[in-house]
Amino acid sequence: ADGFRTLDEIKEDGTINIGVFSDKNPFGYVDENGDYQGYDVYFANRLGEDLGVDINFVSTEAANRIEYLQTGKVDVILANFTVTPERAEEVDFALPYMNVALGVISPDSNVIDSLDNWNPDDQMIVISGTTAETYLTQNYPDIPLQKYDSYATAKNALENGNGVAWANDNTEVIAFAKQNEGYTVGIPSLGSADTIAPAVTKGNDTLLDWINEEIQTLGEENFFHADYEATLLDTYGADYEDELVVEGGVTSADAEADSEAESETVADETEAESETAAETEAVAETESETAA
Amino acid sequence: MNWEFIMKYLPLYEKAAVLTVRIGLMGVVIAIIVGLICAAIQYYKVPVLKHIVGIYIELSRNTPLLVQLFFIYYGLPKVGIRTQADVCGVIGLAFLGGSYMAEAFRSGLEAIEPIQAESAMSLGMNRYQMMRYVILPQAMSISVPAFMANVIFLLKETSVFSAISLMDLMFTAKDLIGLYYKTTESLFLLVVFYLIILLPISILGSILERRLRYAGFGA
Amino acid sequence: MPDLGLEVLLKGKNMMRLIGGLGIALKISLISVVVSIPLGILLGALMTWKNPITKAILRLYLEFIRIMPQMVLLFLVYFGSTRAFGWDLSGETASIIVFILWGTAEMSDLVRGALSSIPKHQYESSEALGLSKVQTYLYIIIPQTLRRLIPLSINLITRMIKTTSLILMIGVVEVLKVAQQIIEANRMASPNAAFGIYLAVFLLYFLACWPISMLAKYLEKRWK
Amino acid sequence: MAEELLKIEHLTKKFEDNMILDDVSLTVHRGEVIVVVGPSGCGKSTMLRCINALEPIQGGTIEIDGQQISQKSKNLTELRQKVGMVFQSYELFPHLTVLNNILLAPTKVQKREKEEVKKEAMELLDRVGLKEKADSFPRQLSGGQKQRVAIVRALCMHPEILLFDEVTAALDPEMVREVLDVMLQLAQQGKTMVIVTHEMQFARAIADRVIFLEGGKIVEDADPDTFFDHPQTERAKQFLNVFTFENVKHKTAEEN
Amino acid sequence: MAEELLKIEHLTKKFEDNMILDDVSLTVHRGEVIVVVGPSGCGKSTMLRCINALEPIQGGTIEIDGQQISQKSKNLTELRQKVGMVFQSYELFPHLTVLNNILLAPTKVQKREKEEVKKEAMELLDRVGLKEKADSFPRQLSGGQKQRVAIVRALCMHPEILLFDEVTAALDPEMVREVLDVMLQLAQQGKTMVIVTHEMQFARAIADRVIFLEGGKIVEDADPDTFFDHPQTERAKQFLNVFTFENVKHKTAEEN
Ligand SMILES: Nc1ncnc2c1ncn2[C@@H]1O[C@H](COP(=O)(O)OP(=O)(O)OP(=O)(O)O)[C@@H](O)[C@H]1O
Ligand SMILES: Nc1ncnc2c1ncn2[C@@H]1O[C@H](COP(=O)(O)OP(=O)(O)OP(=O)(O)O)[C@@H](O)[C@H]1O
Ligand SMILES: [Mg+2]
Ligand SMILES: [Mg+2]
Repeated sequence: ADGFRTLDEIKEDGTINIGVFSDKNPFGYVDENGDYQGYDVYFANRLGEDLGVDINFVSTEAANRIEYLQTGKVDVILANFTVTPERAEEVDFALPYMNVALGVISPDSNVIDSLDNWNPDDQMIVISGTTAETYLTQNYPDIPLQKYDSYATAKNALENGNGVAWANDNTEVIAFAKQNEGYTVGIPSLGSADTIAPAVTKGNDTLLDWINEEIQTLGEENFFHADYEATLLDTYGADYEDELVVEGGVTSADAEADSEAESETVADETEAESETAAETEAVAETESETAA
Repeated sequence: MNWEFIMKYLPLYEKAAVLTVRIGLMGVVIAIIVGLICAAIQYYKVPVLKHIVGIYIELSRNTPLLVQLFFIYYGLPKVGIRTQADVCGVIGLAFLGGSYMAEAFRSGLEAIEPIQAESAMSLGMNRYQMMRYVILPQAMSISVPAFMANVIFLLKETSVFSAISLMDLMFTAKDLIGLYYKTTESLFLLVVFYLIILLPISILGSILERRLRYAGFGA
Repeated sequence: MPDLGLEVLLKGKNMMRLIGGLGIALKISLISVVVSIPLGILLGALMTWKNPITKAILRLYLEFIRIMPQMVLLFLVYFGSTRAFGWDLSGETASIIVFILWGTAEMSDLVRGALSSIPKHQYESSEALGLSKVQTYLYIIIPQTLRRLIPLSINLITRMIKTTSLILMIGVVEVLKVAQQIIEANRMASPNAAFGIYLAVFLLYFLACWPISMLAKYLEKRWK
Repeated sequence: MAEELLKIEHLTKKFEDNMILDDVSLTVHRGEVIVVVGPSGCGKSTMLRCINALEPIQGGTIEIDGQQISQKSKNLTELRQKVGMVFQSYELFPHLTVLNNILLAPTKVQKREKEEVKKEAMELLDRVGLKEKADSFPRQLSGGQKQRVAIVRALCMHPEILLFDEVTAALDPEMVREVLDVMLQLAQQGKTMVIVTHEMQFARAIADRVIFLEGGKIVEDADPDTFFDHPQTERAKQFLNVFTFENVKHKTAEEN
Repeated sequence: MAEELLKIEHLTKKFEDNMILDDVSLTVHRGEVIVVVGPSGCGKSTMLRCINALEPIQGGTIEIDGQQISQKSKNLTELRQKVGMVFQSYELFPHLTVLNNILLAPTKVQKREKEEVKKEAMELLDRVGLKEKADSFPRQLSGGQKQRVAIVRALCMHPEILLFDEVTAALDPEMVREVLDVMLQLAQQGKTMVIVTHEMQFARAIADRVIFLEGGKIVEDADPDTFFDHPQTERAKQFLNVFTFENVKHKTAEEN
């Protein structure tokens, strides 16, 4: 095949390779016993179970994810992968299973709540290959970025004061603020409201279709709510549950517009934004100049 | 191969190359100073200090630069010692390179037969004159091959700076792969730039080495 | 005294995981060295061939490998070659390939050096005793070359172990990556763990490499 | 006259275009001791190396025991076994013990019984005073001891003829003596030898014939008394002069 | 009798617990040539090195020109300039040309005019036959040439006394002769010298007095004729025996 394995080939082999983060608590990380844990991993485990194969977790970095799919090093990426049009040209996204936007976190001592009038001496921490990096590079080319290639190093850099703030998925920065004292999410929502979805190698339709069906089926048992309660509740509390979770591949916007689940997931996002924003205060109104 | 992409991001690589060379050379220069001091301490067998130097050399030579950098950049701030990424890079390179340079200089000094010092002394030279006119000029030229090898080694090692967010060549390539998914082009530029930086030094090194080995003094 | 990561280190299987990560580094270096030695000997011998084309190709290969940073080689093989040839390469396999390529280049140079350091009169006195060419190599030259080679190849192992720290960059979960995972999993409980964990990694590498380089030094002195 | 053991005829040897040995002819009979002397670079070492086919030759023939030897000889290793050679520099194999240095060639080349060779080796070592060094490594020996082992190693192959190339040049006087004494012993036992040396007193004492080589040519070939007391050529006289000194001290004493 | 230039009294020297020089006393007068002989390891080199304060001493005194010299002497570098020393191995500075090897100490240590020293150096080089080698580097010279340069280098410092430690031990016979001839010249010019050598004929020719050292003690101290023809001690007789050979060839000749 063209650098990927079809559904049948995976089943035959008995093992599926799933790329996840290993240092992004609480979405994908490794506990002290060496076991993978987190929201993404919970889902991945279920995929393996329903496929009837063993799972081989592959630890990825943000910047590697596309590369891993394109060179067939993994079958699926379940590493908090935000859906963007640029990425959709390189890989195939399945139905979404989480909502996300960008957020900026900074220490209480110097809260950054706007990106305008940026002090050129200050550096913004980002992780290489994330939507935050792409967004800031395109929309705020004058902000000096300090780039790291893993979550662990980026978080360390924030703690150590190597940059004034850290821009990333808001889910991630909110979690960080909740887990660590002394940090504030000064800008809770930046750019477009996006979704997070599994991705497969471009053209791997058999696997893509199966995952889409699976997500829809799982919606019937409210699987992702259960996932949230098992992995994210400790961090976010109950308040964020409806806001973050996308059940059955249907975003709230989709539900309202009653649109088709099989359609290109990216297409409908802009319509979704007002809806999402209205529902919460934490994920605030998104700016209108979205990347899409 | 997408030449448009290559031309577009060429300037980015140029900037990164400048940073690689700048930090690399700063590291090398400090490493030379550290190396000279350590070699002198070992050569003169300064009590206490020589043991400290010995421990430093073993620690530095038997651990990877990346781990040294991680410890300095991410670990030390936890006990209140903070450094900027570029400073950290230079420190790391100097910490690593210092021991390599020390070994190069020391073996240069030790390669000189004691009879050289003795004949200098029996000609009435004092310690300073002996060092200045007899020992150092010889030790330096004996150290040249090892020294050049170390310079190349240290410049190569700068490739790990990307891990502490320094925008060096390696970092730029990684970043462009992550941003635009143009793996082939990014890696092509990376190889080309490293060749541009390292090839001349390597050639210079082998010329110097050949001169010293086959011709010696008076070539 | 704030917690600097010692507790975290002792929690669960954390220590064992770090050591396991080091085990992977050791495994990769050992496999690479074991393969590199015969390949290097072969290449070192090929280098003495008169054929100018073989020579030019080998030189090009050796120079390229020795000039490129190992990290670049890792990226070239792991990402570049999978793109170019469409094969599926795990990070571990890619590292072994790179280390073998690199180790072979280094080894062939060591072999060349060791062979040329055997004085000519060793060949001659062996021949004068009536030993055939094969016997001369078998009983006189190879044993002496190996003696010079063994400490140097042991040294190569430590250099490889140190270089394995880079393979986290191509997604192999080794010591540093395990360290990051531990720090991350315990960010809440022990925010300063980075110090202790990275220090532990530093010491682990030292403990792995130091005895080996001591052994190399000892053998070198003994067999001088 | 005893049988002809070594017969060199019209030997020429060049390095590139330099004529190193120029039409050299020499016959050595069984039991004879030949000493070759001459200034540095005159070709003494080269001559010995040609006899052992360590160098290719450009003209002439070399016969050992009636068989021609050259680098192309089919039975080269067999012929070489008839010639024992000891070099100037300590050419023992550093990775083998003294005993294994000696045993290597007899057991591997001549395929002799290890025990038998060992017995012989120990006897020979005993005779040169090195029995207790059998299990030492070469680096644990002094220069003189190494050379005596090298001689034993050559002897143990039962060669027909022994070649010695300045075997004492790198030694202290007392060590020189140890080694020369062994060679004197061998001469007394009637071994056939060709010896290159700069020790003139020793040469005189041991030689049946002295060959004076200069510029790649044999300039004199005489019995030792004739050569040392009445050298025939001007060159030989000059050469021998190097080894004699005229007193200078009386002059200085007068000046005082 | 000429003035006392070097006066060693009750010198003792140990390496750790080994007594190397044991109560050695020796007086050298201006213009005298002393040759020191003795078996290897008897302490000859060590004695010379003590005279130049290259080794710390454990007892006794060494006086040069009336001034005591030791490693603690305040004016050590000045005293060392009165002593010229030439070693066995090539101790020329390999990174300097022959001329610069010679000029270094006179210009840097004695701060003399470069031109004046250069003129003198060229004259001396001429006298040892090496004028045209002035701009060569040491590695371009033969062993004998190197040693002659080393002698010139020492001479150019105008030392009161010259020490030679087996300066020909590593040389070929003809080179040995070149160097010894230079030393004979110096003796004729009345230079004060202490010479360690294994060349017995040369020793006899050049010495005013021969010192026989054994086990760190001076065993004999006599004029050369007495020492070589009628050694007083058993040890000296044994030592001299090393240099004489009895003919063996007649025996072999008979056997033939
Ligand atoms: N491999 C070689 N290539 C070129 N020339 C050589 C080689 N070996 C020896 N020669 C030259 O051949 C000549 C004779 O050398 P040889 O070693 O036989 O002299 P020798 O009489 O043994 O001198 P010595 O007394 O110094 O040992 C010398 O001029 C030397 O330079
Ligand atoms: N640096 C040293 N440390 C310990 N022992 C030494 C040292 N230098 C010399 N010796 C010992 O001192 C003794 C005298 O040595 P020295 O070199 O003076 O002898 P020598 O008479 O010059 O011998 P040779 O004729 O071999 O040159 C020897 O037994 C030697 O082993
Ligand atoms: Mg010779
Ligand atoms: Mg001595």
